Amino acid sequence: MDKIWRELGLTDEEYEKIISILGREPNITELGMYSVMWSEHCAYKNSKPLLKYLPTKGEKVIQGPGENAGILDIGDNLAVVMKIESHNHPSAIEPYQGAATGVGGIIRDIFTMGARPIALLDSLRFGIPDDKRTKYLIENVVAGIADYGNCIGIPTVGGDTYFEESYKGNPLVNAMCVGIVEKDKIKKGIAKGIGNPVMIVGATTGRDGIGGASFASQELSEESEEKRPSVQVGDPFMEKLLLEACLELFETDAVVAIQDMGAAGLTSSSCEMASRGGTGMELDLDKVPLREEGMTPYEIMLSESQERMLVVVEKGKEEDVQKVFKKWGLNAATIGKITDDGMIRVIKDGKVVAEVPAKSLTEDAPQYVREEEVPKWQEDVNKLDINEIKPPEDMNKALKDVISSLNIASKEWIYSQYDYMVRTDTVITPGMDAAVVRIKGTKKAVALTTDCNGRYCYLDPYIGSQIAVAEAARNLCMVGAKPIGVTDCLNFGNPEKKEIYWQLKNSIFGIAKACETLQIPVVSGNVSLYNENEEGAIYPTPVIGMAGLIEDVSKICTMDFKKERDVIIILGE
Amino acid sequence: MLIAKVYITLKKGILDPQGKAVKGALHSLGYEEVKEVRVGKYIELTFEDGDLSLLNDKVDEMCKRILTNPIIEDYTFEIVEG
Amino acid sequence: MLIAKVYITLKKGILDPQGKAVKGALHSLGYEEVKEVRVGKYIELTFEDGDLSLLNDKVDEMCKRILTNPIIEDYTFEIVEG
Amino acid sequence: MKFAVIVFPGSNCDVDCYYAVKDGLVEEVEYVWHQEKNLSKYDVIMLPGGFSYGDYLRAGAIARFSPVMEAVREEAEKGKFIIGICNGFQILTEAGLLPGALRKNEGLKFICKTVSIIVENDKTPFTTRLKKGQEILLPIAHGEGNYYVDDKTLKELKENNQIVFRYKENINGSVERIAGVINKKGNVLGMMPHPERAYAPLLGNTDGLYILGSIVDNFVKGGV
Ligand SMILES: Nc1ncnc2c1ncn2[C@@H]1O[C@H](COP(=O)(O)OP(=O)(O)O)[C@@H](O)[C@H]1O
Repeated sequence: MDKIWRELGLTDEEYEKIISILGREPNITELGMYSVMWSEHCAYKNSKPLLKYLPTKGEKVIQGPGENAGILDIGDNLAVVMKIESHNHPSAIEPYQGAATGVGGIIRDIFTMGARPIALLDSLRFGIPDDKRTKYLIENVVAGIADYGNCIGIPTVGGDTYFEESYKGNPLVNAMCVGIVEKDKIKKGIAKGIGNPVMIVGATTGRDGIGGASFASQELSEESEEKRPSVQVGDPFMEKLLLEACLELFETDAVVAIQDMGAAGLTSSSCEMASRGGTGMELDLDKVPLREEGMTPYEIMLSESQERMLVVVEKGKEEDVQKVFKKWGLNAATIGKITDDGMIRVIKDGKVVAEVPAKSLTEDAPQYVREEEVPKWQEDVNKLDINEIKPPEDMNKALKDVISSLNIASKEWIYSQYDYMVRTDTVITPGMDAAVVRIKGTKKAVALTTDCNGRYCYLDPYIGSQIAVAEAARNLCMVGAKPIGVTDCLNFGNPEKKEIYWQLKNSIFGIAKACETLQIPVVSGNVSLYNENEEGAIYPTPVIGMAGLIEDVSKICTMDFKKERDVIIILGE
Repeated sequence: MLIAKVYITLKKGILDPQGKAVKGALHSLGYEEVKEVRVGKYIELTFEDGDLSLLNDKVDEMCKRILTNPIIEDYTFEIVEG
Repeated sequence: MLIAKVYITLKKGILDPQGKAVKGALHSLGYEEVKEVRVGKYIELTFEDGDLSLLNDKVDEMCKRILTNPIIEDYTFEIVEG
Repeated sequence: MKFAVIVFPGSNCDVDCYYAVKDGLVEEVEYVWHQEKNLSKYDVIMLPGGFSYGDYLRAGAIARFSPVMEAVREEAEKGKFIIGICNGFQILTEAGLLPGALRKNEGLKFICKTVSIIVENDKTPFTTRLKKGQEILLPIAHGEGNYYVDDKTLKELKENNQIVFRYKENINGSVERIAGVINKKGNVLGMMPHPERAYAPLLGNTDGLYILGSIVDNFVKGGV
């Protein structure tokens, strides 16, 4: 086929760059690996130059952006692990499985770091639910999140939900997970120790979601219906076993490094781990437990089958790993080893079928600083003069209208489908400003929230994003917590369009400014671009997930009025 | 009375966690001879008597529009006298 | 290869909320002619070739022991060449 | 006295049970892996909530074949106290240790909230801290809690006073709003609501201790 790289979402220049790295034309497997690793989803090629403006340092920060999740020190040898991630594109196509696997993915990011996941949150955006498709999306996204979180037994304690026309064709499904880890047991994805075996554990590998990462980096169109990868199906039961097995495994000293296989599967986990460790990796695909027959190297390297992990094991301790996984009824297969030459070398049927420098897949990914332009609509949408609005005549009706409007009304019909109590640590349940999850065996608790009003960000991305950060921080303070860290999910349209790039940039600047002012570092995050279809882009939606620390859980505060004759005071202006 | 029996299965290649779990259970009970298990849905639609070939098209349409999720599921159906 | 196709339905008289929901959905789309909907399970078990009548008994046993709950469910099955 | 909390693959309220006993009752408690074949050293056996085997096929359908279930049956016959909560209840019905079956909620959705439960039988070793007709608040969290029994069995349940709890309101479609039943012998209780999630003031609810505490009271008196 002619110019096949274009089919895979690579530009001609990017293809030339691959040739110059390899000194030859890539074969199809190699091309596939570059195409996913250099996609926006994996490489952040449009956003990385902007993300560096976010403040990521602070005295509590143990791990900032760059790993599977961010880590914050909360004292007493404990740390909070947190991350948010989008699963917008898959959810637009298959809402139930898309949302479910989004939850599954973010949970893996947390326990990969050695942490026990203690809470989930979900941030959802839909169109106005007056048509069948939107209702279908809402029902199924909520059911997908519920079924996955409930089954695996991690409480879904909060989130936020907005309905707005701009999300109609591009619903947003952002899932956040938070875990607790003992500081000295943190695990990372840094592949070290030449000769150490590499194992794949968990589920078998099938043809699911091949090319999902590059798919998530394109606008949705009629055509994408055709191109869409075969849908990944979540298996929360399998992930529950994987979670318990991994945490049990971490109690042994067998694990050198571990990373979950999310987008771009084996390709991303192998090259990212090798690249961080300054090592290489040799992988024998004949040893990968497959679910389907006749899978090609391309398919195996790009498969996004869920509930799998790549583990680098201390040499000679493979048996220990086998033993733990056998107890939980899971696969654990040695599929390769760490090498010293910095190459990802893929072998199938005894032959090398791909050989590329690990770092070229990660660090050499192209970065683009795009052109920006203030959108033409900006002036129009900001014309409103508040003084021109007459006060409503019937205040009672106005109040009713407000509290019954979609975005203000209670979201209990959503969160009552989520088991928010399992593990019996949820001391403030959904319905308040922020959820509070205690840490058993200590007096501490963490408070959690997600916030973002996309309308404000549309009107002014810089100010709107600051408002999102400020709202999250306020929500945490209201329950008695001190905000300690942010994980952000930047949902925007197509950054190749100047107006969208302008929004993205100003939004990031806004978050940065607010976080600096409030001294809350950003420790992890996710970028989801191309949330746009023929009818236009979504409102810029930089969802802010925030964690706060409560030193003494007996001092929390809830928002209900407690008793008669208590005095009500309004603080602030 | 006519009854349309609709059989819905997951598409080939789509992971079937239920089938996997059931297969595991059957094996552990000693039914090792079971090579594969797929779990799907079975839907019965009851109609008054009517034109069979018209009904055929109708049921097909229902399958496509609402009974199945064409992204992950395949279906077949038959119509029998009830 | 032999394939056992197992059809599981809720017993007559047991309320089927899923069926009710599907019926409601069909009616709201204008398929008023659907009188009743029952939603059940469809399970495919794949075997190597073997003695059909032996297999018949085996599958029946599996249905009774694990595939169905006799308190609320009925089943039928057939075995076909695959 | 010593409690066992059985852990099936996919159990997830094992933790809830464990801490309710350890911190709520301040009694001894251990997790027991589902492969265990001998439960004789435990005084009370708890089958926790969760999604054993993903609840694939039917809730509790696969777990009931776990090796530990033979031991549960033996201890049940000996008269030991056994309590199945949520998924544990589903497993006990699938195993035939309790009558009836649990179907999908009538509304087809998972429901998580705290609801009013009415005590129907205060003579069981699980309810002596309660009064017949008393209303308590307990969390529920289930997708398949819609209890079913046929008319004949229902009649038997009533005759033998085996209905222990009812929901105040019909929340999931259960026959006669039944939320919990006990076996004829009176030592095996199954219930959908979660007493083990209501054991601490910090959680805003301690009503679960009426039930868990009754077990302790009655054990001290020598059991059934
Ligand atoms: N998708 C959701 N999942 C879980 N909880 C949600 C979701 N949407 C809203 N909530 C919960 O509903 C409550 C109100 O949410 P929200 O309207 O965002 O509050 P506010 O704007 O007052 O901060 C919060 O407790 C929040 O966690």
